[in-house]
Amino acid sequence: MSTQIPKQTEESSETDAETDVASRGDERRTEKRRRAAEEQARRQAEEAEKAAADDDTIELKVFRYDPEVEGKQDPRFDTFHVPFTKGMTVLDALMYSRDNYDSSLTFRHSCRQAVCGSDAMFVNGGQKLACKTQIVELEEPIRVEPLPHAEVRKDLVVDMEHFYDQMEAVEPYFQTNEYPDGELEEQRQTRENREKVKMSTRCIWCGACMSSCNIAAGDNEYLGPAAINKAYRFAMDEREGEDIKQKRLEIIEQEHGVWRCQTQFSCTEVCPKDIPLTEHIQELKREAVKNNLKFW
Amino acid sequence: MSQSYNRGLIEDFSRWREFEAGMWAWIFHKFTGWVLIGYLFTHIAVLSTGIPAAGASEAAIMAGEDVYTQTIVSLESLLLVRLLEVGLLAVAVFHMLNGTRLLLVDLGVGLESQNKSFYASLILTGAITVASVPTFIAGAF
Amino acid sequence: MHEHDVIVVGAGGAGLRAAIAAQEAGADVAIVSKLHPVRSHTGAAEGGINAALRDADSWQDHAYDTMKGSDYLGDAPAVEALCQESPEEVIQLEHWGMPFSREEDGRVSQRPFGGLSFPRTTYAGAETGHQMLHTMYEQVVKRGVTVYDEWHVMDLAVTDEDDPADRTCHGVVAYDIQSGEVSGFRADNGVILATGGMGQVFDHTTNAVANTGDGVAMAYRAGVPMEDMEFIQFHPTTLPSTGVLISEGVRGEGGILYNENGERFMFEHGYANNDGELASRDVVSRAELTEVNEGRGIEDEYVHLDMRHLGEERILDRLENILHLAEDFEGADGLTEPMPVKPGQHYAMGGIETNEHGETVIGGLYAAGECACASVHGANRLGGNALPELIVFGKRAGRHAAGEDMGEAKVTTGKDGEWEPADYEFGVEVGETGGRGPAAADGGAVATDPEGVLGAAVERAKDRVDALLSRKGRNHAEIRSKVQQTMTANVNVFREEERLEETLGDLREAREAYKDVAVSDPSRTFNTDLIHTMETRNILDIAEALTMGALAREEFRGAHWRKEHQERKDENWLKHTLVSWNDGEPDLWYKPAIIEGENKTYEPKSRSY
Amino acid sequence: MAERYSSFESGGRMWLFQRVTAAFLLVVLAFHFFLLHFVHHADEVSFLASSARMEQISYYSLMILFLVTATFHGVNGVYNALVNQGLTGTKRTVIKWTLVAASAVLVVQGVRTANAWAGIGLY
Ligand SMILES: Cc1cc2nc3c(=O)[nH]c(=O)nc-3n(C[C@H](O)[C@H](O)[C@H](O)COP(=O)(O)OP(=O)(O)OC[C@H]3O[C@@H](n4cnc5c(N)ncnc54)[C@H](O)[C@@H]3O)c2cc1C
Ligand code: HEM
Ligand code: SF4
Ligand code: F3S
Ligand code: FES
Repeated sequence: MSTQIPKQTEESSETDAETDVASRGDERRTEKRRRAAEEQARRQAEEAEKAAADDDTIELKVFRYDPEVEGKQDPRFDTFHVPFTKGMTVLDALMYSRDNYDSSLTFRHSCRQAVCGSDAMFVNGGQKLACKTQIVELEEPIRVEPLPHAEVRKDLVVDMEHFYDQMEAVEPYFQTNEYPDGELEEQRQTRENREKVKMSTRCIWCGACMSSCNIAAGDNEYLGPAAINKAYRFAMDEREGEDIKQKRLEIIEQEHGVWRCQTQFSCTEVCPKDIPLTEHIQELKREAVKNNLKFW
Repeated sequence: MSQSYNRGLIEDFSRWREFEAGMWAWIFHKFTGWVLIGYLFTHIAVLSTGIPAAGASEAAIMAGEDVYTQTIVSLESLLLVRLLEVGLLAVAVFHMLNGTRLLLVDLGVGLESQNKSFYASLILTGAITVASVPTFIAGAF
Repeated sequence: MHEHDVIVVGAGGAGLRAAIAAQEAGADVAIVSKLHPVRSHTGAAEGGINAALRDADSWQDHAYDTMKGSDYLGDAPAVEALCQESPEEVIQLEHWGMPFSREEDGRVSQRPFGGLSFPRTTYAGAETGHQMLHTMYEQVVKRGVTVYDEWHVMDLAVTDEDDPADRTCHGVVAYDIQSGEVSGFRADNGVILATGGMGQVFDHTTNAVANTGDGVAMAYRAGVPMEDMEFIQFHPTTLPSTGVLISEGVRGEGGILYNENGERFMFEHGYANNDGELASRDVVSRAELTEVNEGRGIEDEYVHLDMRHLGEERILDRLENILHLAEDFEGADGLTEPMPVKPGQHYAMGGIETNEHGETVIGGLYAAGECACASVHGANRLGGNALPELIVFGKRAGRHAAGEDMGEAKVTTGKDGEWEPADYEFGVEVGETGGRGPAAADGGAVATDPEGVLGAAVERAKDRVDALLSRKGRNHAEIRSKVQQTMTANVNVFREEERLEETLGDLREAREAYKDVAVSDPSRTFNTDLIHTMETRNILDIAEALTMGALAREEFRGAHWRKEHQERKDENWLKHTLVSWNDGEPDLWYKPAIIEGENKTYEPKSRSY
Repeated sequence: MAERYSSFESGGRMWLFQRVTAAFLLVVLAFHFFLLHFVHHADEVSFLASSARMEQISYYSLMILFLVTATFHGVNGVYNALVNQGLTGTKRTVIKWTLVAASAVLVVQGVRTANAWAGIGLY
């Protein structure tokens, strides 16, 4: 079961890059890179001057890195001065910087309303969803970095593959052995039960929790709070039935499963959807122990 | 695939400043746990002097002149050892209190007030430690 | 190159459903999406999914409501398919584990929604779209459908024939955002476009930054007409700085709109003397903008939505999520201050012309979801009707593409049935600037065998990327923002001939400027500058067709308001507007709307509630 | 896809033992501290007093149990901490057995001491 890009694309892109080396386009690109770097320096200087003259601006220090572009191969911080407007979020400030100062500034974003989970990043030392973080609540200068404990692809973009793998490792799909008869019959679920799983279904796969967990940082195979929460979402759904729950408990009990959690609570602290992750993990541990006691 | 940059230590830069209660509790619990197990080994090592002492004469034991009693008494007369003992008490008390907090968390009790219970553990540890100083230091001078 | 039976472009509700359906019908399916599936904008939908599930309700009633809501511009066969199949699709979602809100007896909850004669909006709290998107992605994971995520589809590979109806689509060309590789995806059976909305044509929208209408523009350039593009739904209460939607619930609970002078303008300026704040979406949107245009807006931009008088208790009880939204996205505390709101683009009723099986005029090319126009929403979409559209037409397109026999379609595509040319004279030249490529269809290729067509399309895409990366020129952001501004200023809820013409002029300038566009970030890794530059091209094409339709349609129907034409004109305008990219020149024409359903005809009535 | 094997089957059991021993230690450690620092002062400790206590069978068995649980709890805690930091493979096996050996030494030495006090000949 794989929903990832097959490995061969990686190889073919490598060969592509090689044949590119000799091409004219590449020469032009190198030249352009140099120019881009110069341009960038000039703009930064100009911009700093402008900002000094204007005091209603905020100062943003943004992590920059690009494996391909000269001058960005060694990570650095760039400073942007952005005019402040009421209600401005960190994402707004980043977009402003990109559209007005440096179009190569790269970060993921889409919905701007905390539902797509694209823009978790490290803001002033904490995992935050950029679109949901008001500038006024932050101390200046605002330091924006990519999520810790993940590989950086470029600027604020990190590799999410590992996170996705963990999410998909817990059989994250509904399973049941019996459906109600009748064509348009839904399965019944009590309000209490829906209430029980409600918070766990709110996860937007932003990865903030995983990035904040020290255990996940140390043990790459640890399922991590989000995936365990996903397992919780199904294990606690009464529509699935007992034998499926049995299977779910086995999954979360694996070596790198719930027992890894040391109740650091940082996942719960950073979750932008306020999911009580630690509580869910703890509940699964108890379920697992109870279940095991039956067999021991 | 382009190679990607591993930030190494930079990753954790400025992270500690945003640590919340749960994270500090985890770090302290770890630290105190390790100190305690370390102490357990030394403790048993020191107490083992009781083995040769058991072979000493009745009189020596009655007079408190056996190896065991001598070792303990001489250790206890050092101010440094007394201070270390106070430290040990603090470590043990914190580990116990926070351990209780963790046990409650495991039972799903008070997850909401986990930060408060951590602060409470800290304060109580401080209070108990200070209160026991007279007893621990008594007779050291 | 990659090869599959069916390629689905886009992984929102429509794309995921299509992929599942095609897979179930036995096809080898792959999804290609510029965002990871769970990032799709379907996740933003809050309200619910309309489905006639209960005994007291019937799909016929739902169809009637939908036809009426569409101001009789929906095509009855498509509307009936939607309403008939929505119930089974919703139950299907439930069987896949979607966590719907529940009644005491354990059945799924339904609530009333605007324009519906029965409370048939099935929901999962205030996050129906999120739950639906994730539930379907789970099924995709379960089935092991291949997903190429963060691949931006640039173009379609279609054969080069003069008549679009003779063309065949053999696949797509996509750019790997991670690595910068351009690659062909060959589809042996069909390509399904499910690229979602086009809100980024406007400055202020509830849509995501990724909603740039790529699929619509791609299909358009390949020869599929865009249908009913002038019909855009604007929502009256969105937060000014981000466009985040503040639900109608606030006004439903008694929230009041004020202008700068503290006047309750809905009444005091006579916009809606009976319903006030609760008048329909378009009426309130127009009222707000009139206030702003007449100088009574706050900071010349927005009005205030005040709910403080409802009292803290009631607000916390019923509108808690609104407090969070206003706080997180606007920095406003709804308990102590009024919230700023203004109208924002919300939904595009029009899109890629398809029949009720999702087929376009080009062989092997399908479309479903917000990017498609089947057409079920006509001139105005009812709340809660978009999500069922995703699953019903997603499934239909998926099955058809996988080769299932679904019978003859009743809706025609292209100039197949009855149609008439529009003889509207635009004051400004429209269409492609500069020279044309060798092929008739943009995205087409002179070759006729599938391999050749795809190969040629890949080559062209590679050249384009190379050119954009290596030359020097303007930044696209400037052009994009000009287009968005002119569209929001002139083609929003108010439409006047003069200003529409003016916009066509602005768009012309933007097209000229776009000829010199270049990407300043030279990197091949995650070059979002490049992606946005390509998207801007799509925004241009869509903005133009949309404005043309708005100019030509001289009546007031549904969401389309014209200053000079204040009534619905059924004798002349019970027809769809279509714009075809004819060799780089937009060609405007019409085809009649189908109001005859299976057993009944939906006679136009006045749309009053 | 993350592997889903389980060489750590007893994970749940070890986890549970860690908690159970903790609960036990909580009581006994408090008792221990109280007895040896507050009731009797540490500097007044003598072989005589120690052996007097150890000669009571209940105290003796409590202390042995204390020793065993503390050793298990402490060593298992250290092992878990290392494993959580990503200790794997041969290294892990080596450390595991080293810890087991150390525990054995600790327990044996502790029991011998207790025996010496209690006057049990086995030391
Ligand atoms: C705030 C909000 C609230 C709403 N509430 C409701 C409601 O309550 N009820 C209701 O019925 N409707 C509602 N709607 C409307 C409904 O949500 C949308 O119409 C619907 O979700 C669109 O789904 P989709 O699958 O067509 O597109 P999307 O979910 O937008 O998905 C588009 C997909 O296409 C991909 N894509 C786009 N371009 C490319 C490209 N060039 N290459 C590759 N992939 C591409 C994207 O990555 C994405 O995966 C709401 C809309 C909004 C904005
Ligand atoms: C007095 C009562 C005690 C309580 C309530 C207690 C509680 C706990 C708990 C709950 C844990 C598990 C933490 C986790 O896995 O998340 C733990 C870990 C630990 N304990 Fe204790 N404990 C006590 C005494 C001791 C003693 C006497 C020792 C020393 C021998 C000790 C050494 C350790 C060690 C080394 C760890 C592992 C720390 C780590 O995670 O790195 N504890 N304790
Ligand atoms: S659990 Fe919370 S922090 Fe973790 S991925 Fe989901 S939404 Fe993000
Ligand atoms: S931060 Fe990690 S240790 Fe557990 S409580 Fe959260 S998963
Ligand atoms: S942009 Fe979607 S979550 Fe922030």
